[in-house]
Amino acid sequence: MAVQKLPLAKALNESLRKALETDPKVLIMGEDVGKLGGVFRITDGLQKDFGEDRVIDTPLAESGIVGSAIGLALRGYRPVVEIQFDGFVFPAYDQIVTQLAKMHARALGKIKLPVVIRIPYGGGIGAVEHHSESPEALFAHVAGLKVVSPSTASDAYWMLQQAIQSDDPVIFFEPKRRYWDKGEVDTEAIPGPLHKARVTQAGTDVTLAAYGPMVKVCVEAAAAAAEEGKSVEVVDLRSMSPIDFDTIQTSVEKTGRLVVVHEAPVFYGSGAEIAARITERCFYHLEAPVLRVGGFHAPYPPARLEEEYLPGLDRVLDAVDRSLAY
Amino acid sequence: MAVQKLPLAKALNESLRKALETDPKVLIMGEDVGKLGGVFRITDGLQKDFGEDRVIDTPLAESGIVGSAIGLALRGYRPVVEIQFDGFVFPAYDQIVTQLAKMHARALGKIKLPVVIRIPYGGGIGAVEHHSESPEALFAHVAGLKVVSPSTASDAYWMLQQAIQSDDPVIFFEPKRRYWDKGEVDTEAIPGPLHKARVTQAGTDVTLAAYGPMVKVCVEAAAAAAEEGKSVEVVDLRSMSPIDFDTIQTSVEKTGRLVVVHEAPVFYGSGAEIAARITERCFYHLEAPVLRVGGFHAPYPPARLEEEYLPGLDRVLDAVDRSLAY
Amino acid sequence: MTVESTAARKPRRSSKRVSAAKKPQNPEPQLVQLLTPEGERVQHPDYDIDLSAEELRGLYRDMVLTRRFDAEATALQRQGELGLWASLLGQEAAQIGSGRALRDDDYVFPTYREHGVAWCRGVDPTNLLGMFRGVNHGGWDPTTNNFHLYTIVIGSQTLHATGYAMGVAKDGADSAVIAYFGDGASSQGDVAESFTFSAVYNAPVVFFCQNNQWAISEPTERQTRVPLYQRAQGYGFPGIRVDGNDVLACLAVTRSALERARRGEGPTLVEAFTYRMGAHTTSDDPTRYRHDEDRAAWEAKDPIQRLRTYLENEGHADAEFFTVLDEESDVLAKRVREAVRAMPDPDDMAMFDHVYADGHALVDEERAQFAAYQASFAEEGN
Amino acid sequence: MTVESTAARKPRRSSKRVSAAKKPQNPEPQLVQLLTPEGERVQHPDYDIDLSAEELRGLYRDMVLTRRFDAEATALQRQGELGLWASLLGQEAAQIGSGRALRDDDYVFPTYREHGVAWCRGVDPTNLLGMFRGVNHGGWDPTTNNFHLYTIVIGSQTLHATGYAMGVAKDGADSAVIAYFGDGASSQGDVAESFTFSAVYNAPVVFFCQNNQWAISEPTERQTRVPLYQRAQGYGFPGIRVDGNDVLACLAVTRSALERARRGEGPTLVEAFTYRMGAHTTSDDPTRYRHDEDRAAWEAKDPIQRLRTYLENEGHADAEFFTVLDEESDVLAKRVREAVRAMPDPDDMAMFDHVYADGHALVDEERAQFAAYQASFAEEGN
Ligand SMILES: Cc1ncc(C[n+]2csc(CCOP(=O)(O)OP(=O)(O)O)c2C)c(N)n1
Ligand SMILES: Cc1ncc(C[n+]2csc(CCOP(=O)(O)OP(=O)(O)O)c2C)c(N)n1
Ligand SMILES: [Mg+2]
Ligand SMILES: [Mg+2]
Repeated sequence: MAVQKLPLAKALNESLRKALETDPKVLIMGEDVGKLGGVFRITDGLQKDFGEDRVIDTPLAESGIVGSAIGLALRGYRPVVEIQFDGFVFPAYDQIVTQLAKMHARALGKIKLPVVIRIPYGGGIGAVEHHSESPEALFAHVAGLKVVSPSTASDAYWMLQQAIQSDDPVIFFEPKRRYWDKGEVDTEAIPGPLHKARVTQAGTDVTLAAYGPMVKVCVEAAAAAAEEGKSVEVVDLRSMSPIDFDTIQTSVEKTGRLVVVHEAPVFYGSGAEIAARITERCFYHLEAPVLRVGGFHAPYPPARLEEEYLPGLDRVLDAVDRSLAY
Repeated sequence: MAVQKLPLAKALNESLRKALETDPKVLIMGEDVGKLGGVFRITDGLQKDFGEDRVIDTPLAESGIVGSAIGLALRGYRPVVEIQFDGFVFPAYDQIVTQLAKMHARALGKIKLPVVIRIPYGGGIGAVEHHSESPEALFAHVAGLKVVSPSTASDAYWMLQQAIQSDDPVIFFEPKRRYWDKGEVDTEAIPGPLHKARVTQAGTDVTLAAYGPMVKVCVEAAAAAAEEGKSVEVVDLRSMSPIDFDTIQTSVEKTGRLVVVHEAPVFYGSGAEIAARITERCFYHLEAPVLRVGGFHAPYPPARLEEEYLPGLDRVLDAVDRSLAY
Repeated sequence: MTVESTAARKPRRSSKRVSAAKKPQNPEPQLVQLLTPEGERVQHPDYDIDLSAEELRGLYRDMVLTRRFDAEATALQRQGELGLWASLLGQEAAQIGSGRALRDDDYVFPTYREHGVAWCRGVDPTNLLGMFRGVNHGGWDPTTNNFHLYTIVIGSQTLHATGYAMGVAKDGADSAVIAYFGDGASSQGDVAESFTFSAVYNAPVVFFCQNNQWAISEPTERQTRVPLYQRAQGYGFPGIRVDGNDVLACLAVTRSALERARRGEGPTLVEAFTYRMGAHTTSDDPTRYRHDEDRAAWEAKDPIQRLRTYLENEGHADAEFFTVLDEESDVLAKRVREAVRAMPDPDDMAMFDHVYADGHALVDEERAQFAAYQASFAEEGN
Repeated sequence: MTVESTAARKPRRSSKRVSAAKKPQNPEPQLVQLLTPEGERVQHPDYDIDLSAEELRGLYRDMVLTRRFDAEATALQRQGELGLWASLLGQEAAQIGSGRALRDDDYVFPTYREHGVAWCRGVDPTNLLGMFRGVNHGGWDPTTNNFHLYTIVIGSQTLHATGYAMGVAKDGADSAVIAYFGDGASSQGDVAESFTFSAVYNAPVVFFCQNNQWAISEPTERQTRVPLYQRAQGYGFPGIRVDGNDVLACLAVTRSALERARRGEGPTLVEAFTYRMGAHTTSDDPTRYRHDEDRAAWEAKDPIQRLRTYLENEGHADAEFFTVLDEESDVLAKRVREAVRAMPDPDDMAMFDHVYADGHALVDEERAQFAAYQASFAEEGN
C-alpha cells in the first residue's frame, strides 16, 4: 500500500530504507546508528537488513565522520551521516564549511559531494544542554551547502529521498520534537521540488512563515486567529538555503504582512534574511515591518525554562496582533 | 608622546604590548606568534620582551589553542589568541561555540571567560583559498560571544585594550587589508564604549553602515557621492554583537535611507540583521528598503577575481543610487 | 619512556600498616591490580599503597554512599523528578580511587558521570541533580571545590584541563589537574590535541580514562584496536592500565600520576578498565545491543563487594560499621529525595542572566521586551 | 605490533641487479636509510630495493626536474607572475620516492607542497600554478590522475584519504591510498581522528608525514616531544621513520606500506625525516627564526647530490645523461614560464560557477544581477 499513516521518525526510517534498497552506493554513518538504530531509532533495523558495511557505527568523532564521508563520496559513495544531536555538529563544522561546502567549486565542478548530514534539531523535549539547539543559520550562510527541514511525515520521507539524490551536500534538519507526530505518506507520489515552499494554509490578513517544528505552531496560531476573525496564511518554507522567496513574496503581496517564526535565536537568524529580502521585494506592499518571533540571544535554557524560551502559540499570536496593529 | 601616527598593524602590536605590561595575567597564544611575530607581525617583538611564558607558540591545532585558552582563563589568565587567518578558525569553532560562549552562563556566572580571539579577516590581499573570508556572522549569531572589528589604527589600539579588559569572550576581527593603513593613535585618550557605533561622516540623504575594511570604501563612496551632490552619512558600526542600533536608527531617521555594506556574503549576513531590525525601528521613516551590498553566495573566489567579488566603490555607489531612486 | 621506569623513580614506602599482599596473582600483567575480585590483596612491583583500616573503611563508605546516591537519582528519574540520569553504577572504584588521590588544591574536569569524584570533592550531591532535573546547566560553583562543571560535549574538557594545568605550571604551584573522559571520547580530536598540548608544555595533568567498554551502544572496538592506555606513548608520556574496579589500585596509580605531575614530569594517561553496569543513561535501552552475560561476568568483579570481603576478612570493619553505613545511606537518599523535590523551578527571567559578564545591549532589550510581554498576560488576568 | 615484525613478513627479494650495499653504516638505527648522504648504498634488515640503472636514472630525473620546476615557480613568484609559492626544496626524495611507489589506481591526497608527487602522478606542472597565481583554487581534475586537489586547511585531507580508503576496501579493490601531511599537521585533531578511523576500519591508507622540521616558524618540538613515527603505535598500527632525503629508502618503505595496505593489513604511518631548505612560502622570512648553520648541515644531505654521486660512482649514468637532463630542465622551465604567463584570468562570472552541482536559486539570481550590473557599465561606455 502506497499511502500509510506514519510518525515522522518512521517516515525517515522508511526513506533511508528505500535509499539503501535503490542505490547500492548509499551508506548510513554515525554514532550508534547500528544495533541501537540511533538514539531516536531513525536507523532502526537498517544495519540488520543491510549489514555493517552499509550501516556503519563510527568512532565518536564528528569531524572524522564528516571527513571520512567526504572521502567516501569522492570514491563514489553517497553517505548519509547522522549527527546525534544539534549541539554535537560543531566538531564537524570545519570539515563541513571548509571542505564539504567548497570542494565541488574548488575542483571547478570536476568532483561531486553527494553527502547528506542529518541533524535532529530544536527543543521541546526536556533535554539537557546541547540537545535542543537550532543552528541552521550557521549552515545556511555558507555557500556550497543546501539546508532543508521537513515539517511533516510526508516531507520527511520525500525530502530525504531528494536530499540523498542531490549531488550537492545537504544539511537535513529533522524537527526532533515532531518525530512522533503522524502524517500520511504516499510512497508512490511524485514529490515537488526540494527547495520549494508550500502554502500550508491560505489566508489574507497576515502571512506566517516557518519551517520544521514551528510550522505546527503556526498552523495552530492560524486556527486560533481564525476564531478571532483574522485570516492567517501559513507558508512552510521547507528550505533555508535556498529560500523560496517567490512563494513568500506572492503571499506577502496578498496579505501585506509577514511574521517569520523559528526556534533559533532571532539575532542573525533566518528571519533576518527573510525580513531583509522580502522588504526589498515587497517594499510597497508591506503594511507593517516584517516581524520575527524566535529564540532569545541566550544559550538554550535548561528544560524547565524551555516553554518560556520557545516561541509558542501566544508569542506568535502576539506578533500577528502587533503586525495587524500597524 | 601620546599621539602617534601608526599603521593599524602597529597599533595592534602596541596595544598588545601595553596589555602585557599592564596585566601580568595577559598571555598571547597562537601559531608563529613568537620569534616570527605572527605572519602579519602583530606580535612582533613581544616574545623577545615578555618571554616564552607569556607569548606562546602553540602546536598547530586551533581547537587546542582555544580549548587550552579556556583552561588558562579558568585559572585566572587572560589569553589573547591569534588565529592565523579567517579560514582557519573553524577547527576551533566547537570550542568557541559550545564552551567559550556558554561556560559563563552554564556556571550561573560563577566563572568568567576573558578570552580574546583575534582573527585577521577579509580579502583584498591577493591570497590563496581560506585566507580572505569574513565569517563574522557565524560568531555574532552565537549568544555569549561579543564580536567587534576596528576600522582605524586608533580603534585597533583601543578596542583591543577594551576587548582584553572585558570579562566576556570577544571575537576580534582585524581588517587585514587595512593593516598597513596609517592613522593617529592617542595612547592617552579616554576611549568611548567598545560596542558603540560612530558616525564617521555626517550626511543627510543616505546612510551607509559598515565596519572593518569596508568603512574606508564607504567613506570614499561618500566623497564620490558628494561630488555628485549627494550627502551620504557613514556609520562605522565597530561592533557586530551587540550592534548599536540606536546610532543607526538616529541616522536613518534623518536620512530615511540605509545601505549596509560588508565583505561577507549577503545571504544570512550581518546586513540582514541590520535591515530587519532597522526596518522594524524606522518603518515610517524609511523612504526605501534597506539595501545590502556584500559578498555573493559563493566561496571566496581566487585572487584574480576578488576585485569583482568584493564590494567596491562602484557597487556601493550603485546601491546609493538605487536607494535614492525609491 | 615506559610507565614502569617512571613509576620506579617514585620513593617506595616499605612500612605496611595494614596486611601486606598475600601472593602476586595478577591475571593480566598490564593491568595494575592490588585487590582481586575475590577480595585478596596482591602486590604490584611498581604500585603499592599503605592504608590504615580507617582509610580503607573511608573508601568503602565513599563507594557505598555514591552508589546509593546514584540509585536514588535513577529512582528519581523513574518518578519523573529528573529528566535524565547518567548512572555510574560499576564505576565507583575508578571514581573514588582517583578522587581520593587528589589534594584540595588540585583541579578536576569531569564528564557528566563523575558523581563519585564530585562526592570526593565535597560537592553536595543534590547540586549534581539540577542539570538532570532541567533547572540549570550546572548547579555548583566550580571554584568552591575545584570541581569544574559537567561537560557534555565529548572530550572538550580535556583541553580545558590542559590549559588549566599550563596555568598551574605558570603559577609555579605544585597542584595537579585531572581530566576525566570515556573510552568513546578517546576518539575525539580534542582529546588527541590535549595529549599534544600537555606533552609539549609538560603540563601537570592526569588524563583519567574510564574505559567502561561502551560508548552508548558502541563497544570499545569501534574506537580503537589496541588498549587505550597505549595511546599515550606515541605522544611521549606514560600510559597505564589499572583495574578500574579496584579502588586501591585506582588510588595508587592516580596518586603516582599526580605526584609525577607535581614533580614537573608532565602528563600521564590512566586507563581504568571497568564496566558500565547500567544503561548509558535512563533514556538508553542496552538490551538492544549487549548481552546480559557480559554484565553478569562483571558483577563478580564488583568494586564494593571485593573491598567488603577484604575488610571483613581482615577484620578492618565490624558489623556495626556496615549497619551504621546502611543507615547513613538511607539518610543520604532521603535528603537527596527531599532536596530534589523541593528544588524550585528557575525564574522565567533567569534565561537572560549570565549570558554575559559585562552585559549586552540586545540581551537587555530582549529581557525588557519579554518582561513586558509576560506582564501583559498578568494585566489581562491570564 | 612493531614496524619491524610487520616488515619482516614481506617477501624479501634477494637478487640484486644493481650493486649491493657495501656495509651497514646507519647512524640512527630507527631511521631507514639505503643511500647515505655520501652516496653509498647501505643495507637495511627489513627494507631493500632492487632497481635497474634505468629506474635509478628515472628517479634522479624526477628529482631534478621537480627541483627545476620548483625553482622556476619561485622565480615566477618573484617576477609577480604568482601571488605565492610553497617550495618543496629539499623534499624531492621524500616526494619522488613515495610518489614512484604508487600504482596508477592508487589515490593521493596531498597538502599544498606535493609538487614532486604531482609530477609522479602525471599532473601537468603548470596546472599546479593556477591556485598560486590566483586564477583558480585547484587547476586539475583529481580523477584524471588520482591526485586530489591541494588542501590548505592543515590535516583535513587525512580524513578524506581515510574515507576514500574505506571506499576502496568496500569495493574489494586492492588499490591503496596515500595521505601527505607535515610535522605541524600532526597536531591537528583531524589527523588523530584519521588514525582512529583508519585503524578501526582497517583502511588501506598510508599516512606519509614529511617531517621537514618546521611548521612555518615552529620547530618540531612545538608539536611533539617524541619522534612522530611513534604516534602510530598507540593507534594500533606501525609507524616507521625513513631518511626523507634518501629516495631509495622512501621508495622502499612506501612500497612496503602500500603493499601492507593492499594485503588488507590496514594503515601505516611513514615519517620521512627531511628538512625544509627554503622559506615556508615566498611570503615567509626564515631569517627571523632559524639559523643558517642548520640549513648548511642539511645541504650536505642533499637528496639529489647523493643519488648523483651514486650513479656516477657506479657508472649507472654517463655525462651525456646529465647534459640531456640539464637541457630537458631548461625546456621544462621555459614551458612552465610561458604557460604561466599565458594563463588567462578567469571570466568574472566564473565565481558563480560550480558553487553547486544541481544549482541554487540565489546563485542564479546573484549571477543575473551581477551580469546586469556589469553590463550597465558597458552601456555607459565605462
Ligand atoms: C561531541 C559529542 N558527540 C556525541 C555526543 C552524544 N553522546 C553522549 S555520551 C556518548 C557516549 C560517550 O561514551 P564514553 O566516552 O565511553 O563515555 P561513557 O558514557 O561510557 O561514560 C555520546 C555519543 C556528545 N555528548 N558529544
Ligand atoms: C587549520 C590551519 N591552520 C593554520 C594554517 C596556516 N598554515 C599554513 S602552512 C602552516 C604550517 C604547516 O606546517 P607543516 O604541517 O609542518 O607543513 P609544511 O608547511 O612544513 O610542509 C600553517 C600554520 C592552515 N593552513 N590551516
Ligand atoms: Mg564508555
Ligand atoms: Mg613542516
